[in-house]
Amino acid sequence: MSTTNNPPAAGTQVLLRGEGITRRWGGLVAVSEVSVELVRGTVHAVIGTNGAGKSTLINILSGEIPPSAGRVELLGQDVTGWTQPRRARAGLGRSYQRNTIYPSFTVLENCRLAAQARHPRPWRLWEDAAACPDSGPAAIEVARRTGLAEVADRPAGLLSHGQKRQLEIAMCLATAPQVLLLDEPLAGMGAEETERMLALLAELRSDHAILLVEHDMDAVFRIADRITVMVNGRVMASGTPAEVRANPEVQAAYLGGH
Amino acid sequence: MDFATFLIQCLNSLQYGLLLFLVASGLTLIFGIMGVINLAHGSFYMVGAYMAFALTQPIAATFGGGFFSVLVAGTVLAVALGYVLEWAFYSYLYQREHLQQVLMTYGLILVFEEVRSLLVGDDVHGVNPPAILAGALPLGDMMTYPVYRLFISGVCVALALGMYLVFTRTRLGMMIRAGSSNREMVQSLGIDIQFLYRVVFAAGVAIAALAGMVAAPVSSVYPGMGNQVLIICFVVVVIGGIGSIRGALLAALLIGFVDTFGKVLLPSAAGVLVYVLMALILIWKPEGLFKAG
Amino acid sequence: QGTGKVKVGLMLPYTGTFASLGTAIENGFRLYVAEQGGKLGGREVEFFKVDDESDPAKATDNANKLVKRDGVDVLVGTVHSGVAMAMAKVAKDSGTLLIVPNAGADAVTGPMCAQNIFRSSFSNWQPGYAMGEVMAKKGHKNVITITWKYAAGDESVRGFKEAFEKHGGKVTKELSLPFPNVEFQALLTEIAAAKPDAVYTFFAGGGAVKFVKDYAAAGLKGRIPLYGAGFITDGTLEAQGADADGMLTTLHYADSLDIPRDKSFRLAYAKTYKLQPDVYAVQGYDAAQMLAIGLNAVKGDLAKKAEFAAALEKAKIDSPRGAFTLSKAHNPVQDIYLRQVGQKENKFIGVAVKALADPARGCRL
Amino acid sequence: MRELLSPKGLFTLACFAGLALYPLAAGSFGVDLVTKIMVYAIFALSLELLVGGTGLVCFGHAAFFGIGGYAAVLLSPASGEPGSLLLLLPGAVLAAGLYALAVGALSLRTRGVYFIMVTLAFAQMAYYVAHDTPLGGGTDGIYLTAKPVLGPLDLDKPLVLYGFTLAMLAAVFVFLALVSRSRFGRALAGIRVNEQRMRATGYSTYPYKLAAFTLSGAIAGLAGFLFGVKDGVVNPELMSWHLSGAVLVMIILGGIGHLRGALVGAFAFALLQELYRSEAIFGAFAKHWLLGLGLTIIASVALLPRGLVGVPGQVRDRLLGRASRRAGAAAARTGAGA
Amino acid sequence: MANDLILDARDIHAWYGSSHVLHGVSLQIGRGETVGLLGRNGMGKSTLIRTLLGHVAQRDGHILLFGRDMSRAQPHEVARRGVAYVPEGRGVFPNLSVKENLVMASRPAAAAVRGGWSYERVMETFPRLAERVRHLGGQLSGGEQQMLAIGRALMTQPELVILDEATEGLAPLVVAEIWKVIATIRADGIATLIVDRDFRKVLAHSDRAVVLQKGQVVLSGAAPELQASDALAGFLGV
Ligand SMILES: Nc1ncnc2c1ncn2[C@@H]1O[C@H](COP(=O)(O)OP(=O)(O)OP(=O)(O)O)[C@@H](O)[C@H]1O
Ligand SMILES: Nc1ncnc2c1ncn2[C@@H]1O[C@H](COP(=O)(O)OP(=O)(O)OP(=O)(O)O)[C@@H](O)[C@H]1O
Ligand SMILES: [Mg+2]
Ligand SMILES: [Mg+2]
Repeated sequence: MSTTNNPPAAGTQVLLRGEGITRRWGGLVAVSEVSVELVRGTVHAVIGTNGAGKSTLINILSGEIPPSAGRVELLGQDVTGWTQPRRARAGLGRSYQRNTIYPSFTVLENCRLAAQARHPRPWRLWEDAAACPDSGPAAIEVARRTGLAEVADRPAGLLSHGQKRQLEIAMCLATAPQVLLLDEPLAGMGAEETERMLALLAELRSDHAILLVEHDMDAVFRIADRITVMVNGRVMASGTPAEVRANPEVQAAYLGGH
Repeated sequence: MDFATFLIQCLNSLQYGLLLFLVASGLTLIFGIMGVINLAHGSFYMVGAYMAFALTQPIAATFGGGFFSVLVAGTVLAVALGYVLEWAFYSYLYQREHLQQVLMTYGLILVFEEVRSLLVGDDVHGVNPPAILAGALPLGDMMTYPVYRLFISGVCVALALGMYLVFTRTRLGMMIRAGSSNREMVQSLGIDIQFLYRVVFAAGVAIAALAGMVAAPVSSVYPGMGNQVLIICFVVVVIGGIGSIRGALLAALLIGFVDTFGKVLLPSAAGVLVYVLMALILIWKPEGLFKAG
Repeated sequence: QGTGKVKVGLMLPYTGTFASLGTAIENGFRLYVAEQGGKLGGREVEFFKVDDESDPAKATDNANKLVKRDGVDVLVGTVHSGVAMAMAKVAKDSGTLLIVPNAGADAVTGPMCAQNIFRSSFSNWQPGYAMGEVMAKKGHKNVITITWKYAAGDESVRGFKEAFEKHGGKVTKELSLPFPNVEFQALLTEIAAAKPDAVYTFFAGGGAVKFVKDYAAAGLKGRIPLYGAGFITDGTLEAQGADADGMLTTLHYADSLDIPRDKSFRLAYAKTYKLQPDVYAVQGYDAAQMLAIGLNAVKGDLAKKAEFAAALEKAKIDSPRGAFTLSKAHNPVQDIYLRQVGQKENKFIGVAVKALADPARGCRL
Repeated sequence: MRELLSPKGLFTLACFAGLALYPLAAGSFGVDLVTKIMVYAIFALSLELLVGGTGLVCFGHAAFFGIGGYAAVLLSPASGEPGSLLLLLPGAVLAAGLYALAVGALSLRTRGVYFIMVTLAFAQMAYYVAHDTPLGGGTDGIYLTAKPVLGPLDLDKPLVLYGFTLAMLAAVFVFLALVSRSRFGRALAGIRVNEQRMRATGYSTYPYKLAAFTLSGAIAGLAGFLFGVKDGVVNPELMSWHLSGAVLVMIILGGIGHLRGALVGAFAFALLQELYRSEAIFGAFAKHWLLGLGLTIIASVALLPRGLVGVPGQVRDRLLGRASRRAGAAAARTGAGA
Repeated sequence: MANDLILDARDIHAWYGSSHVLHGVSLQIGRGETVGLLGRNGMGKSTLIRTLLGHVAQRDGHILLFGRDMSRAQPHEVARRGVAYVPEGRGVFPNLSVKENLVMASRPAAAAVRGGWSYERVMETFPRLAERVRHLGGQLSGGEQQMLAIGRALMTQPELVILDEATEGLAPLVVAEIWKVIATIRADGIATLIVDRDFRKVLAHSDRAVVLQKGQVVLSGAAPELQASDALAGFLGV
């Protein structure tokens, strides 16, 4: 099944690096000393038990919450002290495990607004946002790519759960990021949509670095180039899909014979 | 200020703070749990105070009871009032935006004020404390401290404790807190949320009215008294953290101290001190002292 | 012009804390008009009313409503000083006659004074000043004042201090709290700790009730004598109960004045409204009287402003409070009475200052 | 341009045309009244930018209004000469905007109800400064001896003031309409709906909100300036929470989320007050006019969940609902039960 | 057979505002029976469930629960008849602790009649929750929340459990565990209605299945038959 796995090319370009990332909630250590490297052209899957700290890791990498310890490097720069919006503008896109969309806007406007973040120019008060030459076409493009073209004019709040998940990814893409942090993008998607999403990820892989948190093991083993397994905030194993699958510890703690 | 005066001022602060807490606790209950920004809460306080005035005569005449019978009768009436109001006005507000609630409860303030004017007139009235609590304790050579004020403090503390226990220890308390976060799910667990809310609301009204009745002997009874207390109670709720009884208590005491000592030490800035305090606290802790939950 | 009805615009509080005061003023005014057979200066009177809500922010608008929409000849109002100031401004700008039947703001007959602005009540300075003399004569040496931190309170205390310190007394501490805050306990503690010879106070309405009750409850009554400008015990005695007994206050009216004019007024008022009159009713009554005097002098022609003013400046107004005249700034020059509370009445016990005139500082008339 | 010809656009155009023609038909009181309502409308529009546009409910907007008013008086020459409009108006707007900038910078750290209350707190501070210090003349307020002029534009003349206010109202309306469809406005709308997502896509939301807050405060200052000039008197009540509450009620009554709503709400609120206070209609009961106003507000909440501007839509839904047979019937039946 | 039906819903219509989502769906669930509900995204599965539970106000049709007409019933009345719900998105109470989430759901009266799922048993079934009893619902990871939602549903001692995407976002081990719990529930004789994207698992665990397409039932039958049918793949887009 892992036919699409590309061996990391020589001279790999690390776009995002997290080193020794730790996060405590009171007494609980949600993420402990985790280091990850995201390389352009690869999909790096992070899997692990529920509550292992995967979402927390994404939150720290994207700047949503500060780490208790550790540092984050984006495109070769230390961004540990940067705010989330600044990291986003520098090329970091993320999706959420829980839908965070603009329910009252149309699907297209959801995408357009995300795309607008690239070229905000807020002082141009006299220009009509709907006619924005940058964000408009970009929005139509991502809606098409994620299979939302048909419902583009519907208010996002009226979409079904699965469609909302698709929109979540679409908005993430609309900002034209170089690094994608996807938190369970396939959750809630039907079989057809899952296929489409995997195809999209495969397409995006070539010029992006992707971190994929996912519980759908079929999908993960199909698409991932590297897999990191987290349990209770720690990295239990990290390696190629084959290595991870063969790891007895991982089998016992997470995969359960998958 | 010598030490004895300082101690007495502390007592004053404490008592004022507790009274504020009594009014604010009903507000925080309705506010934090039902998500209703109830501007009319001050009106319930006023209703309570006017009941303490208006019920004294008829109760004494028919039952021969004194102040305490008035308290009981007033509380019963307030519960009924709250129940009916929830049914008539508030029950369809929950699904609405918060701002709609602001508008509705603003309308209610006007209605309450005018109905009061039509029924009881616009005069100022006094209410006497019950005879057994009418005395005063000597403090120092010049000061005495009214027993009734101690009684108020006692009522406040008892109520605070009661509410805290109901909230944290009982299933009812859990249901109430659950309802604040996810109505649909509470219903799916077989709980009649409409009834539950009606009861909570009635309790909130009763607490406000009780506060009005208990406060009547020291505050007297006058038009517009509800609005005066409303804003300061909002300050209490917000400083304390919405929905947190514990926070409301602490915030009310804090305001009691700031207000009392502010008046004495910094009279020209006394009016603004409470608001400065609120602004500072919220800038320091943007969600109030205690986050609810 | 001078033949049709004379349009009187009543701008008074009908809602809120001062609602009952507004009603009393209107009652007094209407009583006098009724006694004259519904006519003043030979012209029938037509009333226009606006509720000023005691809200200064809406005051200009409300006054304009009467002046511009209803085209009234005379503005009568109001209770709240801030509102009265805005009315004075409108009156000054539009030249409409204004009679203030309560608000005591010194400025109305001070810097704001004008030919067409009159007051039938008092200036905040007057009762305060009178009480200053009374307390100094009683031999009090150091006194604490307490009031709300707002214009009326400040002015009253200033009047008191002026007279009291002129006669050798000393105001050792000026306590105040924000208007309309009624949490007095902390300040009472301060008073108890400072042990002054006496306390001078200015409060009104609900605050007055509460202050007197708190003063007694704190055990200060009977130990440190409490004096005040008369408003503290006017319209509030029923609510204050025994706690106000024996209190001395100064005002231009009292409940048991031995004046025939007052007796007939009180009888008529009680008969008409089934209510006992108070100082506000008197002020409303006198406002009507003043209008009548002026109208008579100009034979109903209100265009003759100078003559109207001149007539009033010369007149002796036969008020239930006792006859008074008007100062150049159009504020009553009146006896200020010393009153004592007893049996729920403000009993007259003497004249504090005879024919006291407001200094009208800043008036250029 | 196409927007102007939509029903909504036509409605707005008709409103402004009506306002422009109104003085021809009205007496001096009517002109005065409508001038005041237009000032309130500007004030309401400024708040609509925050509440409807950005989702920031400000409960202390009267502070900026009041500062605008006080600035009009305090910046006027002490000599009693009329001040220059060219100096006073920008001065008032700037003063209000600066205070808004300071207040916004601090209060935007909080959210939701906490934001509501912090803005209230800052407004109360301004209130007490005017109320308790000699700077603002204390409770009784201060006076504008001569109204500002600009060449032939003498705001002392009611009709000139009316025209000037109308022009300002139109300018503010057009400006805010442009803002709401601009990228800035869309970003504010995004912040209103989901700020977390805005941040994740790369918007630094704080500067956006601060800009909206400052802009809104400055426009409120403009309204306050006009109010101060119109009355010639300012007092602390201009900054009281009652006024902050009243302007909030106006925009909710009109319908949040539409500029028209603020306009309609201001007119509806002021005219309802006039209606219930009218002795000609209600006789002695006019004394209790607040009762009528209160009941009307309650009824409007119950019957008009989308505010006054939502009425046409509601009527349309009702008609459509009836047309789609079973749907309508079922909706009505369960609607009543649920 | 008819009196053995727990749920008998016929000709259900539902609307969100003016959009008509369900077009005459009928669904029967017998005592102790496990029924799978399948369909692609947005076909109306969740809407059907919410309609049956009384959460969709604009509805039409006949709903019989234990032979009693519940067409117009309030959600809490439906729940009190013994229907428990695990909603999509979990719906745990974020401001209540794990223990409180469970305790508040327990209904002593129902427990006396039906019993079976005590607090202790829930804790045994989900040891992960047992470690976190004092944490607030909102602080749990997604999977922990899902377990809590199921545990909470069981605490009401239901006769019918409705699981909407109960395995969404769960680790494979946990998913396997949830399916085990579903099997346990089934073995307990509790009827279940299951929605899940893994249709093979659904079919494996249910007696019968129903496929929805655009708000209509397009296919239904015994689970093994459906598994073999070709039409199913078309309707599910696989
Ligand atoms: N705000 C918070 N406060 C306290 N604890 C938290 C908070 N957010 C997360 N946690 C805890 O941190 C741990 C890691 O949570 P996280 O959401 O990162 O898990 P996850 O790996 O994404 O799990 P899942 O796969 O179920 O989504 C969990 O045990 C969770 O309870
Ligand atoms: N609250 C709502 N308001 C309006 N339309 C809605 C609402 N919820 C869902 N819909 C619409 O109703 C249809 C059915 O939605 P539903 O959630 O029932 O689908 P579903 O089968 O559960 O899909 P999924 O597998 O994605 O959860 C969808 O087209 C959706 O857009
Ligand atoms: Mg997660
Ligand atoms: Mg669904």
